[in-house]
Amino acid sequence: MDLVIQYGLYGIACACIFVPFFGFGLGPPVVIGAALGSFIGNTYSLIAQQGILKNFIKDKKETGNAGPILPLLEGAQKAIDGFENPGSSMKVEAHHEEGHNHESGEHHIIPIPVYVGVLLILLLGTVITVAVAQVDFGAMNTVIAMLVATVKASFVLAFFMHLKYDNLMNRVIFGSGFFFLMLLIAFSAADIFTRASVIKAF
Amino acid sequence: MSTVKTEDGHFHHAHHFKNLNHQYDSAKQGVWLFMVTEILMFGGLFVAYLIYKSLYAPIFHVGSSYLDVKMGSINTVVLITSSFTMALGIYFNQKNKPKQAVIALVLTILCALTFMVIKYFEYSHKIHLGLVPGKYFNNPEFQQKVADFINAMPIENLTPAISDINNMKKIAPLYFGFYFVMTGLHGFHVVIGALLILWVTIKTARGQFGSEYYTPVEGVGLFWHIVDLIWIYLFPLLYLVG
Amino acid sequence: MAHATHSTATAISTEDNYLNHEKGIWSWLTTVDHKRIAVMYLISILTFFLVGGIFALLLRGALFNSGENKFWSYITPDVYNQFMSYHGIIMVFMVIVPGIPAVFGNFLLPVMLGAKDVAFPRLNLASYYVYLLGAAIAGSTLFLGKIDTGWTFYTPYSIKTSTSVIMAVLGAFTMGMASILTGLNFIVTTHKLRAPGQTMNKIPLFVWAIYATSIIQILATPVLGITLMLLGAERALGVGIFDPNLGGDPVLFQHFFWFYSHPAVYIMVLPAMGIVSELISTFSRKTIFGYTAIAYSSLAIAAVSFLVWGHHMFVSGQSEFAGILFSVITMLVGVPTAIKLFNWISTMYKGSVRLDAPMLYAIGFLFLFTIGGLTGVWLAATGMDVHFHDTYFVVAHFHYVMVGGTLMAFTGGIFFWFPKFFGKMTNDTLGRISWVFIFTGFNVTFFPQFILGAMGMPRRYFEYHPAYEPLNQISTVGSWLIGFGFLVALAAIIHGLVAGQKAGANPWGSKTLEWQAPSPPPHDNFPITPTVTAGPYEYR
Amino acid sequence: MNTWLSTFSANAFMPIQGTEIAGKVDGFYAFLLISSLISSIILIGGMTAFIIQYKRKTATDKTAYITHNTMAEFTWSFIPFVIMMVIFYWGKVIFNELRAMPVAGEEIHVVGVQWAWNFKYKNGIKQYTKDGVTKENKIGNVEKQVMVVPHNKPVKLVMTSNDVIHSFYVPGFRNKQDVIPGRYTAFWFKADKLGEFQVFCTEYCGLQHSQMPATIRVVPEAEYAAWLDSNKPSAASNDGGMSEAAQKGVELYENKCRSCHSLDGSRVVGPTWKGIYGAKREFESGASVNADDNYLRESILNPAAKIVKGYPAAMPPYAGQLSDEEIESLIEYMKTVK
Repeated sequence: MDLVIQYGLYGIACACIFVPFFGFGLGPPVVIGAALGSFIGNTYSLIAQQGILKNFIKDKKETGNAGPILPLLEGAQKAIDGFENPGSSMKVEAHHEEGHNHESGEHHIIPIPVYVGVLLILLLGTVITVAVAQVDFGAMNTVIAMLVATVKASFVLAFFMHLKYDNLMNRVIFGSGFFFLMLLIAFSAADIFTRASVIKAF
Repeated sequence: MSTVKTEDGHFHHAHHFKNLNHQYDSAKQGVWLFMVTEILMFGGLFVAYLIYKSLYAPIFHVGSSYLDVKMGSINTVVLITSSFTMALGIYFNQKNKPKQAVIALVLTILCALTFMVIKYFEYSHKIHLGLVPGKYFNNPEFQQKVADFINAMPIENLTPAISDINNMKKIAPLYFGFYFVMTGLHGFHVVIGALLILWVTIKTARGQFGSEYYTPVEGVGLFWHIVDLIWIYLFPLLYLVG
Repeated sequence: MAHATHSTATAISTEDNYLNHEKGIWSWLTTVDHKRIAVMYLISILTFFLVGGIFALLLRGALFNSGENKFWSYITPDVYNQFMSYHGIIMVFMVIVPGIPAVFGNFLLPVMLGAKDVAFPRLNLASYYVYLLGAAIAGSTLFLGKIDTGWTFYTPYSIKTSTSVIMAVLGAFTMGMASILTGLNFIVTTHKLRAPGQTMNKIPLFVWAIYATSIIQILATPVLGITLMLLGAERALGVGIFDPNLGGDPVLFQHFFWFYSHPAVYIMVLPAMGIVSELISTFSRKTIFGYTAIAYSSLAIAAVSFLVWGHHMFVSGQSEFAGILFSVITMLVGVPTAIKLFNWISTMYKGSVRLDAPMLYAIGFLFLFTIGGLTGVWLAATGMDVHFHDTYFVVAHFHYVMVGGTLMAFTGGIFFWFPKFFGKMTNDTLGRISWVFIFTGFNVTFFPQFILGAMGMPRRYFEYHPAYEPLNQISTVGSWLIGFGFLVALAAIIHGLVAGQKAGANPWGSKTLEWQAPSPPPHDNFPITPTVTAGPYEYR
Repeated sequence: MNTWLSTFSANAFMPIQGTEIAGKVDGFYAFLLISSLISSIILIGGMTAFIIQYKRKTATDKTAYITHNTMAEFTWSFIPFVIMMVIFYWGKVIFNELRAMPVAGEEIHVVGVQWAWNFKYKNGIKQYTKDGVTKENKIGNVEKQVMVVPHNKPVKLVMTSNDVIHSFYVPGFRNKQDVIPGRYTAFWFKADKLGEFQVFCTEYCGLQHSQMPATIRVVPEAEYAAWLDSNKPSAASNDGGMSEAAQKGVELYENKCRSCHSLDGSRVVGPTWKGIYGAKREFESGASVNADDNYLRESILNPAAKIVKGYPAAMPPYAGQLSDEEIESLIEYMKTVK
């Protein structure tokens, strides 16, 4: 359940950041898309991290009831394992189990090199933002700029603000801020960009 | 947070908490809740900004060309660096190294001051040019540029809202309304943040924190990172995206 | 006995309690004891309520007749508009929004959770002073420049008027700040300071209600803050975000404003629902029916309340699509509200109902809130609301919910927890008399306003069509009854303070944790930290 | 006295129905009324019955221990849900009809000002309030601004405001729409009853919010055509030898100033403009000055600077809202008001 909330919040936060930039005309499809995306993300996380698929395959094998799709499923599981295991630095989400241990345990101390690394990434991000802005991609300019800003922001949140090592509640709290912000923007936009234009006949 | 350091060098938690860790977790949750309110408060401004930007794109395009990207970029770097030193300030407190912690925190304050000085130069330049919010706006050149920009746009890109050039000239100061309100509110937070950091610096220097108890540093740090976070979004929105 | 582990509490002498723990006015002003802060809130809020009530009586007096000869010639149109605004601002920002959370929440939340104090006691005191400061700033406009925008501060009128809007919004902003700090404190307290054994499904329903309220306070109030700040900037600098002259959209102001102010309606009424849950269970001496349903419906109301603000704007020029969208979501709020009503009534089924003064107020709440809630459904239906919007129908509806709901519960709560607050009983007869006057007066005042609204009388009118006169006169007479009723209630409180009988720890035979502490509770609430082994409503 | 208030239709307390949609709204109203009555009888009746039946008899009464009943809870959340969806849908259908603008039909422009309604017809007829609303001149016995409309023909109103938000409300038509500065909103009706219908402003708009009188007079179509013809402004009527600037001033006066400043010497909110140019002005501060261009300009831009004795400081500053040229033309116009 924790995972569902976790991934749901990430999906929602992403939607909240991207909806305005894809244009409000596209708003509803994007919102639906984001909802679907986060749903898929949730399902994936359940399969990947709680080993549902693994158990299913094991179960099937044990009962000897293996159908023709079993090899397919096994392939999928392998792909998931391959994706999950390498120590990718971007996978902020993968570490939430640790959060629970912190309620009573020692505070997590992030070593200085990590901080330096994050600083360098942030500076690099700034350079990219400015550099990209000099090139005209049309409407994509905003999208790229916000994308880079979001990446920078998530580094600040994850490492400087220790959210990566924090407990679930604090993450839910912070995510809810973004979620309700999205509500404000989505519903205001739902009004402002669907108004009928009144034309004078004389 | 009524924690006191006793003579034997240990910290006592307030009477209604079970232990120091319990108190630390509670305090941190409180700070995070407050951060949510900060996000939502600035969020209101972002919502308004995005709505008007999509309604009156030309004003925002021309407006952003009036801002100095160089100064904005320097300020971004300064704030990011300050976030880094703030994180170090917490780190050294966690490691029981008050001296280094004080250095890191003082550096943070210096960054905040640098930020405000640069902001001051930007502001005075704008005010000098009359590029200020509606009531005091006095820069016909800017309005003319908006009009020229719209005239140069291909006809199929014009919406009814922006094709009324006289009206667009009249409402052109809107961009600087946003600029001053958003950066002004942010600058106010920078000042408050700097004062709070000063407060924890003094407490650190007096040896009132250590690896057992550094909650105020952590809380102020979170606030400071939020200030940084907001600027990370403000900078491209105001200076770069036109 | 559900809380057998701490029954020793009652045996301990009540000599040392929070009231006499320290002496002197200074010890009160600098206290960090949540109970003392609650008492200070109670005094301030009752004072503001008195002021707001006087404004209400003056307004009703002025509306006694429609012609030139006003009931009281002092009230001219501009004075009327100012009084109307002050009545709204005082009652909303100073009385009903902070009311129940700041008084009963502060006093009872830690005790109900078995905690020694709220999570951040000093922040708690600070929020009280921030609240007072905000009230002072807003109140200063009474003497400097007045305010005539109504409590909604709609642009562009609030940009154009010559009254001191900046001071008023600054005051409201500051009080919003206090509201945020209180909410933050309560959330952390509920999360972190529950007694051993007290899981989230063993906390009293009042705590659930306050918890849901606090979530709304945290998430909605900042948006009000930025909105009011922008309005101030609009007047000072002309930034143009809400000023149509400068390209702004006044309807966007309404979106921002109602993004706070609609959830604020639930900030006002959810705690009242919490109180009613406690009252009905205690005075029926029966387990609350559907604990889980009531608890989660509080959260559901809190969540959905953020999605429905546009129903205040069906005719404001927002798009037809948005209107319909908000209408359908608004209907969803009705479901958890209906669940609560049915659950309360089912709690009385096969109970042992006793009509003491607090229970009478709870019954009054159910009666009036039912009417208020049902007419709310009318207003949520777009086609009907177009006719009713901004008429007296709306005025009647929200008074049924705010006064008939929140203030009824507030007064009932005062009578109920008075023994816990001060260790003395109130006179039950006086309490019942006050209820008769308030309840009757309320219906006499506001029921005719439904009819006036149906007949088309717009709200905020100083002068009205003569055809509306008879009903307005009935309404004014009713307002005097309410005023008298509240005076009697005040007399009951003062009588209780001065000459009330000494109360035991649990005079009503209630089961929630606060009644296991002595009356009044000692400085640390419980001599021994209690361990909770059963739910809060175990009447077996 | 108009008939719209004194006669009630079949539905309790609703004003007389002036349009077909009003009948539908009243049908919906009846449904809501009856369903709410039934609901309150269930809720309040149930409550009362329980209070009486389960009254506490002894101090040690035993009560039943019932914690919940899933079936009951589902029932009383699902049934209200269904009813509310029905109400929503019914309301939506009516709302769509109220907002579905007719393609053909008369179009009339409405401008809300503080505190009057101005109407303009296609052929140039302007129905502006004759005088500002004065104390003697209020709802009940006022000569109201009249919008004449044809019977049984759709009429579309295109509305805007000159200053703050107003709201155009016709109880007899069960319709209402806010009037917003800087934007147009629309309103339509097809009156199927002859007679007069009251218009109210329902969005709080300041001092005389309750005194924005107007009437919609529904006349047979032939009579309407005749009215249009006979009131058509002739080309030369508003010229009266005025300079072009002064004529512009007239327009501005109508939209911005008239509600507070009369032309005939009567007292409204602010001082009259009759003979204002060159007249001696006495101020609250005790000083006085002759009204020249500079004084008038200052008083428009920053009225609080000099307050004429005996009048409230109620005028908003117009700095930034009127161009220099517009102020010139207003002053030019003032010179002609003798």
